[in-house]
Amino acid sequence: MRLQLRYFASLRDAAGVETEVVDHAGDAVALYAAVSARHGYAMPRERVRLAVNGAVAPWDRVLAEGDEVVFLPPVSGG
Amino acid sequence: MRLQLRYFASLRDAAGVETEVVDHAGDAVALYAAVSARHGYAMPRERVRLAVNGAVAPWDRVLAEGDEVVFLPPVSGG
Amino acid sequence: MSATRRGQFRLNGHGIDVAALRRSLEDPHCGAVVGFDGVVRDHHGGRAVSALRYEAYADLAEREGQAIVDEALARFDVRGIVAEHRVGLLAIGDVAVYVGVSAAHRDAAFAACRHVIDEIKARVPIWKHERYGDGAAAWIHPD
Amino acid sequence: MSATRRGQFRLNGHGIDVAALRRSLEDPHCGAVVGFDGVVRDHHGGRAVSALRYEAYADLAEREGQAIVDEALARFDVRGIVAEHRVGLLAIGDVAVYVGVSAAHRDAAFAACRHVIDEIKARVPIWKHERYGDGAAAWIHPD
Repeated sequence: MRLQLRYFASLRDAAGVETEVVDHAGDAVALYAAVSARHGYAMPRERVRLAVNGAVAPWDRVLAEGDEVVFLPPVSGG
Repeated sequence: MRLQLRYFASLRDAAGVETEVVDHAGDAVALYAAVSARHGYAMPRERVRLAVNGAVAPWDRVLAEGDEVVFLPPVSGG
Repeated sequence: MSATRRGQFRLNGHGIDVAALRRSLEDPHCGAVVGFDGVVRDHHGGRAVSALRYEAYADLAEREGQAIVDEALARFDVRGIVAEHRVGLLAIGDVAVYVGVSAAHRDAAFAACRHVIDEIKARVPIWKHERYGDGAAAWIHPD
Repeated sequence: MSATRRGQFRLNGHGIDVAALRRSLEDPHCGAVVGFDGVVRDHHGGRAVSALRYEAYADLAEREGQAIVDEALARFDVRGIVAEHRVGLLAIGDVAVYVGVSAAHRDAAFAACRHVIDEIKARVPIWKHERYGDGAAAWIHPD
């Protein structure tokens, strides 16, 4: 399925792009592993939250064609 | 000894005056009893703090000629 | 207390300028400012309040208020504390008291602000006189 | 949540007007307003900070921030909550975040204000990018 990825903060800097469209067959855990390997992320998945279509989602969320997926590194507002 | 009394809030309203000069021989406890009787105070001494010469003082504070004495009813600022 | 810490309590007879007090706390070292405004409400104990007056034993009130601020500066890891309390006639919605605290971190700022307003209410010789919609009036002397 | 309670969270790209937000909380039923300002400090973790930028995942940040405010309105006995968080480039001393809470009594106002700022810091997808006096820069991703 085709997924829209958006990147923020250190994960965007490491990716070097703000958005990507990827073709991915597995689940969100496998997607983060693939993206991490490709972009050389040092951030373990345990520190990252998943957001799908603008809402925080559990890591076992079933992804669907066209979903917008964001990996949220630890936040630092305030 | 001569003492200067100043009254505030409900104790002033009940006294009908802001200040008085009294001649008093006893301690502060006896002074409050005398003033209460004369002005018809309903407020028991246990609810009142003593201030002498602009500072809060214990009820066993020894009074001296010319002291300014104030009886502080429960405060309600804020 | 380090030389750069500062705190001030004042009685105010004309109107509390919260924005100016807030600005007086500005400090490049401070990441957190917590402010408390006590505002005159239109009711108290179920009765409609039409007017309110605060009376202070001014000398002692300023001394006691300053002592509270100084104690808080010594006890909490904060940089600045400003507090003002109105006296005289107030209208509904007027600010009766303001306490502002600046600190490097929010824990200390919240704790100190709460402490100072609690101590002001408990210790500073200021009394509230309320006039009610039905024409009655009373001095407030909490138990 | 009663119809007269109201709460709002917004991202702000140009400058937080604390006085205006404070005024928006005015309400004749409210005796207490507690405000928290988070201000850009000149240091972090022992290093001099020269510039700071906040980036947000805007859609989710506004939704999550509004959820935090709505939860606090339901949980605490308060009347109004306003919160704004800056995004973009900030200077030392700029207000990065403001949370204001009005309530009849100060207990609830303090508790709700503290809760909202804590939840904003924990949950809202906003990230801080710091540039230091020595030219280095870093995204802040707390453990």
